[in-house]
Amino acid sequence: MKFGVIVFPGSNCDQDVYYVLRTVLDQSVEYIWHAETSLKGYDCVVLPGGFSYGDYLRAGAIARFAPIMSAVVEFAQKGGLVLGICNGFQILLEAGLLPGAMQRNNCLQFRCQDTYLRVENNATPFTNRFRRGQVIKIPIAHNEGNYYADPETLCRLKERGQVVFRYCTPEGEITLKANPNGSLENIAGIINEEGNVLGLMPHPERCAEEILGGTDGRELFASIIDWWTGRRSEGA
Amino acid sequence: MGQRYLARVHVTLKPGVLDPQGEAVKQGLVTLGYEGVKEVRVGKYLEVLLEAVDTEQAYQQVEEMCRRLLANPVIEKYSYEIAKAGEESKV
Amino acid sequence: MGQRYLARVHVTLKPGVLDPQGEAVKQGLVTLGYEGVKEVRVGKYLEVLLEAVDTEQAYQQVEEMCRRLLANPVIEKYSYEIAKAGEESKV
Amino acid sequence: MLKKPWQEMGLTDEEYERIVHLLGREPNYVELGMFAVMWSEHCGYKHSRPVLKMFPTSAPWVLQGPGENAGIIDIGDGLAVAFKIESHNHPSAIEPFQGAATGVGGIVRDIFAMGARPIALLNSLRFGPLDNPRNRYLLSGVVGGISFYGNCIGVPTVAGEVGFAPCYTSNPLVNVMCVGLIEHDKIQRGRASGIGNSVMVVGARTGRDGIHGATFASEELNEASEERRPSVQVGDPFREKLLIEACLEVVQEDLLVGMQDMGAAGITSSTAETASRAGTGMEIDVDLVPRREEGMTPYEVMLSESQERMLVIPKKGCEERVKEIFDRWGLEAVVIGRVTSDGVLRVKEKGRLVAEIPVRYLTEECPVYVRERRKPEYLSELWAYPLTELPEPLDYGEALLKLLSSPNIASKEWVYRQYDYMVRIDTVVRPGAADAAVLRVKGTKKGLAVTTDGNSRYCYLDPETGGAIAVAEAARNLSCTGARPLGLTDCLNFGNPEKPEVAWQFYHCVLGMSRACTHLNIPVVGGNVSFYNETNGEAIYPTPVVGMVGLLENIEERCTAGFKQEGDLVLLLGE
Ligand SMILES: Nc1ncnc2c1ncn2[C@@H]1O[C@H](COP(=O)(O)OP(=O)(O)O)[C@@H](O)[C@H]1O
Repeated sequence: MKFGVIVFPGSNCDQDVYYVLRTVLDQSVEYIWHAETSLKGYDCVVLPGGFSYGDYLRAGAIARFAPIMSAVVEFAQKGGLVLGICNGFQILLEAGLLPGAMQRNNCLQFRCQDTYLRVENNATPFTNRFRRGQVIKIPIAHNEGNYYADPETLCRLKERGQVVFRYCTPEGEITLKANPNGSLENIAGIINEEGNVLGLMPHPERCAEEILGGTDGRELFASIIDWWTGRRSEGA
Repeated sequence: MGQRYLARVHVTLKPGVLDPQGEAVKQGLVTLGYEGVKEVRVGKYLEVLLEAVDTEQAYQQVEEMCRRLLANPVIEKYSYEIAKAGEESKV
Repeated sequence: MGQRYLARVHVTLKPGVLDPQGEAVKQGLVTLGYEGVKEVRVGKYLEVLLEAVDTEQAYQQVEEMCRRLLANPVIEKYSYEIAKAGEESKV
Repeated sequence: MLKKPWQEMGLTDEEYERIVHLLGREPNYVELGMFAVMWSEHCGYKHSRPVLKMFPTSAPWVLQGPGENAGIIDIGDGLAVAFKIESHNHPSAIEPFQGAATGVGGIVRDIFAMGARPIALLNSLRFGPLDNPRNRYLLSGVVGGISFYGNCIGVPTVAGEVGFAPCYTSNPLVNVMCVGLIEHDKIQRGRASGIGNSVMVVGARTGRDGIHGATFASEELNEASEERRPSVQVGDPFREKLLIEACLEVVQEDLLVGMQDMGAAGITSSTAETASRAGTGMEIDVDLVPRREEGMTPYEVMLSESQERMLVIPKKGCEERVKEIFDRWGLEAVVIGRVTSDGVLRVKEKGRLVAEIPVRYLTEECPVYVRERRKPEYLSELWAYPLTELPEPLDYGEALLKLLSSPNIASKEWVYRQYDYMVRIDTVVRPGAADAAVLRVKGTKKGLAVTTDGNSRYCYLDPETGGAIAVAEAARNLSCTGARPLGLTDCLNFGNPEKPEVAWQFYHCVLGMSRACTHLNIPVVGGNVSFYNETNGEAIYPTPVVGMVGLLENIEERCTAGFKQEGDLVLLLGE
């Protein structure tokens, strides 16, 4: 399986995702420059965290028009796996590949901390290694992670199991206190209707090794690999 | 080519969308002693200086820019005025 | 108490002060094909709804608010218009 | 009485005489401006140089001592660490958010100017008490600015300290340290060697930012400083991020003979310093410098402190490749002149010579002052204080709670949770987990421990002992994580050095630090001096801040603070 990590001007977690995929998970992975126009040969594309175009105007607003984004849209429409982490999630929202919008954290400050997440949907290519309802620990680091969607959109998201992660207490309760940024219904990550595009604010690449204090993030990447391998053997 | 125009664009949150920043500014003002302040909403104000063949094209382009980039239609609305550069009445 | 007023405040960077955000938006617009865009400056737009005994007090308070909190006088300048709430001409 | 032009620029009458004597003529306005910034304390260290000589600066593992953009120490395996600390106190007092942000930008450029990849940021902050709203505003602005800039460029802010005392009310301190990682054979130097080589500016365009920022940093603050406010610059971390990547790519391809950041005094200092280190001269044409604003004079171009710019001297024939790389990152790279053999810095505009100064005059001929030193009066009184007569607390529990609730001691989480301390996925010991942060070095078993420390109350009470304590505390913080301290960078924040009492404090602090360094065998490889931290004649406490880097040969042997398990034995070491 082959991964691609898109490098936008201002991406700053591109090397981290690359390291985890290559060194920790021993996968084939390449950087994809934002000015490229094709994703031929890739099986999963990651939009990494960072501050693409400085997050100026709105996070992700300018990056969504990078030449590579047309290819990402097409890739997603054809069923390719797309993972947007933090700024990558924001770009996917701006590009319309996922519904809703991001606002500034309600504390109006950047927040860097560990968060607990409840896995609400494990029937996705990105979460099949988790149990439904499992509580995992993945850190966040962002200024604009306050997810918003209008009531109808929210309703649809819930009906179709598109809410994949919610911020929770270590015990798995969804409380106001466990919500680090004011996000609607503690939403931390969502998937598209077709189930091949995931966006989440927490950084799984930051907890993929024991030495960094946890490996829950590794399981997310491992899920993708398992899913891919499984699909391939089914097809074979 | 063409004429220079100055577009003044206002991007504000849609009614009903929470505005944490506006809320914080309001709190700040009340704390400073301005108890008469009832509500504050914070938006963006952009000045775009552009060249266009005529007024019509300028309007059309600015409308497009707002829709495509300057505002996020999920949470924001926009409005603008356009004047020939140099002729705009200074606020 | 008093009357309700709506103040619309524009806070913009002083001329000569670097505006990285405006620069990035300009580049973004040019990349989108709006080659006529010559310059973009990004500022803030605030709507402050306040109660005051009369127009004069409203003006005086808004002037003060701008100076003390809404604008950072080191790098920004401000301007405002005030109208009786409900009477302001909608942009 | 009207001030003379050189006085306006911060030069004394004697210094002006010296310039006339050196040049053998009166300097023109551009030249005068260039002298003023180069001979400011900020660039010229005219009040501190002789004292700084006391620091021990060598050890077998030192690859680069003081004098370059940053010091470098060897950590084995062909790897080295570049680090430096710098102050941005005065700009932050005027505009805390942008002042602190551009402080981060400046120190990061110092690190990648050496060719090193910035891997960590630290900061040491001082404010007045938090019951004053202005101090709260300064604190939140400074922390916000560091968060804004550091997070955006993707360099984790992994450690630091925050302290509060009344003396910092009008003089907050913002000291920022950056640590970078580099392979030995990639180390760059700020040298303009190779006669005929091109000289390029890369990065942001030049605007009218911060003209006279360097002299501004070397003055006391007073009401009139408010008027100088436009000299505060705005940072563009997005551009800095691109600049880091482009510069490191150019280094990887081995295209340069020299590189230097443009900090204080912009083009003037970067051209003069690179030429001075190589013993060459330079000819530059201000018309070629990309501008952000129209109608800038040669004076403004030469003195502008616009951020996110670097000076690079490519190898012959590599100009086009350098341009290509910068272009790919969306940045400009423009040839503005060339290296010459005669040791003179020549500045041209429209073919006309607008400045012509032997480089040496700007750098080496900067006057050095050894001021009178006098022990401050307050000390005899304090030293005579009968400590034994202090009453015992009535309730120790209450006293403990009171201590813990002091902002000086209380948790600093509200600061560091605004910093991205995890990006680059190397932060193995995070802020809050120990008194030093530990970073792994990918691809090795090694770890780096980093810390900043200083205690100005001790230095106020006894500068020499206080200085020694700062060094010892930093070393202890490192060794508690399991690291061996390898090198030190310092930021010396003091009042007006022209006052004998301040000169005395300064001398004794440095003496104490030097003794501790010698004793512990920790070389000083770089640092920064910030004088004139005074408002209306009131100086801050003497505040030397120590930044230290240590090495863990095996990161698995690291240790964090805090009890691990019930039943574990607790021992007290030391006296
Ligand atoms: N300005 C700061 N930036 C980043 N981290 C900080 C800052 N201030 C304090 N910290 C972190 O908070 C923790 C506690 O700091 P502090 O209370 O100063 O401890 P100590 O005085 O015992 O060294 C340390 O991990 C330190 O690195």
